[in-house]
Amino acid sequence: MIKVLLFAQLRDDLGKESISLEGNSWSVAELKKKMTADYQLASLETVMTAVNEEFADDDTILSDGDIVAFIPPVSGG
Amino acid sequence: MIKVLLFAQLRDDLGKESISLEGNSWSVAELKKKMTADYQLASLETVMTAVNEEFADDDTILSDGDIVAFIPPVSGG
Amino acid sequence: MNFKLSKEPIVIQEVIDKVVKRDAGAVTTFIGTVREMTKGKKTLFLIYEAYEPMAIKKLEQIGAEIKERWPEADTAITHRVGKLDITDIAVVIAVSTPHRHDAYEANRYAIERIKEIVPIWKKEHWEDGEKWVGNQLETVPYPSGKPKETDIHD
Amino acid sequence: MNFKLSKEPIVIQEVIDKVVKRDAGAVTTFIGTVREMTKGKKTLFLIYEAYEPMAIKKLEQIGAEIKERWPEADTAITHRVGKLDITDIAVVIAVSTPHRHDAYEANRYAIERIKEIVPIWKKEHWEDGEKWVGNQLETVPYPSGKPKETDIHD
Repeated sequence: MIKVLLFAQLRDDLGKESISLEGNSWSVAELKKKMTADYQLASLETVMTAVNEEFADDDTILSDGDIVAFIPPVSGG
Repeated sequence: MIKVLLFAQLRDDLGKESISLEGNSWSVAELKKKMTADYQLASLETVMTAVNEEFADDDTILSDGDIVAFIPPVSGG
Repeated sequence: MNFKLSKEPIVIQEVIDKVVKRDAGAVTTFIGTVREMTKGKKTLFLIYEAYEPMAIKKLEQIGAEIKERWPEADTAITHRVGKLDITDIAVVIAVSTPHRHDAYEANRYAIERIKEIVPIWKKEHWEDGEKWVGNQLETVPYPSGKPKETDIHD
Repeated sequence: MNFKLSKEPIVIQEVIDKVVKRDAGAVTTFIGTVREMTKGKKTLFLIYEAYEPMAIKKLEQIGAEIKERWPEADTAITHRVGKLDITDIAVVIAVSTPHRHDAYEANRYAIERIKEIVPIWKKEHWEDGEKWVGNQLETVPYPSGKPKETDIHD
């Protein structure tokens, strides 16, 4: 099980704060592709990804129990 | 009459905060020279001068009623 | 607790107190406040949202990066979350150093890094609508999926 | 009263409050504190002395210079006079601007100008003596009798 956290526009678009998925050895890129298709999301191209609270590349392989967060361009400060 | 204000090391050296002098059409340079001689001061070369609260050159001519201040290198901030 | 998020109004003095020390001659602070007009558009209020545990980690990382570049610097950062009105404080960054040059440079480094790597987002509310600012065109996209190495290490 | 001298401890928030406004998104402050160690020598306390009316005029001049360079900037400066202990605040400079870049630049301009043209002097008291800092060798002499034009206008 992988938990995906959503923030900002993505959270508004999906109407939820997180999604749990049964996934196995997906890359971040594969997860993004699946999410884009399943939820009719606009492109996730400009969205960064964090795995377990650290930024991760698109080719990072996910494991059971990982917490993934999609991070739209940040605007704090 | 010209009033000369003293600060920092100069105030400590002369033991007073100000000096009044009868002077007429002196330049700042002449005033400095006279002060150096009269009070056995160390050189006033590194000291800036203000006349009536504005910085003034050594060739500024002083008038009766002027308030002159000798301004050692500043160290505020 | 030099790096934190706050649901309550930020007290500037409390952030400064964390970095004052006997060997610091200079403290700089940056205070980001909610500005009313941006490009001719009037903001009514803002909502700040954060991925909280990661945001705190990233603020701590910025503190560590500053320590590496300016070993004598101490840093404290508090970022507000929730609803903010005009002139409310969104962020306070305090940096102390022995000499002033470093206090300015390190403080500036901190705000630039916050805008690059800390997962906090603001939603602007105007009279005629609302929008997550990160989705506006003037923001930088990250096509590789994470910030460039040069962003992090340079 | 954005530019003043104070015989009492400076309250940072009061200086900041003078420059906060609805169109300012950024406020920077510089806080100069009394450092204990300078070049291996331990300071016990300091005395700041000012030529008060001229010092206030020169602080106001710095504010005007900033306004000329950064028309949207607002500036407030309070400088302490009298006896200060270690970590006491000697000066607070607050600058607000719509955007952060200018707030850092203008603030830094202010402290550099204070150290050039404002008639305030500090006397350091160490365990083995005391000295007016302006008389130390590391200070800049002004052989022409007044600050260079480039100091004032550049």
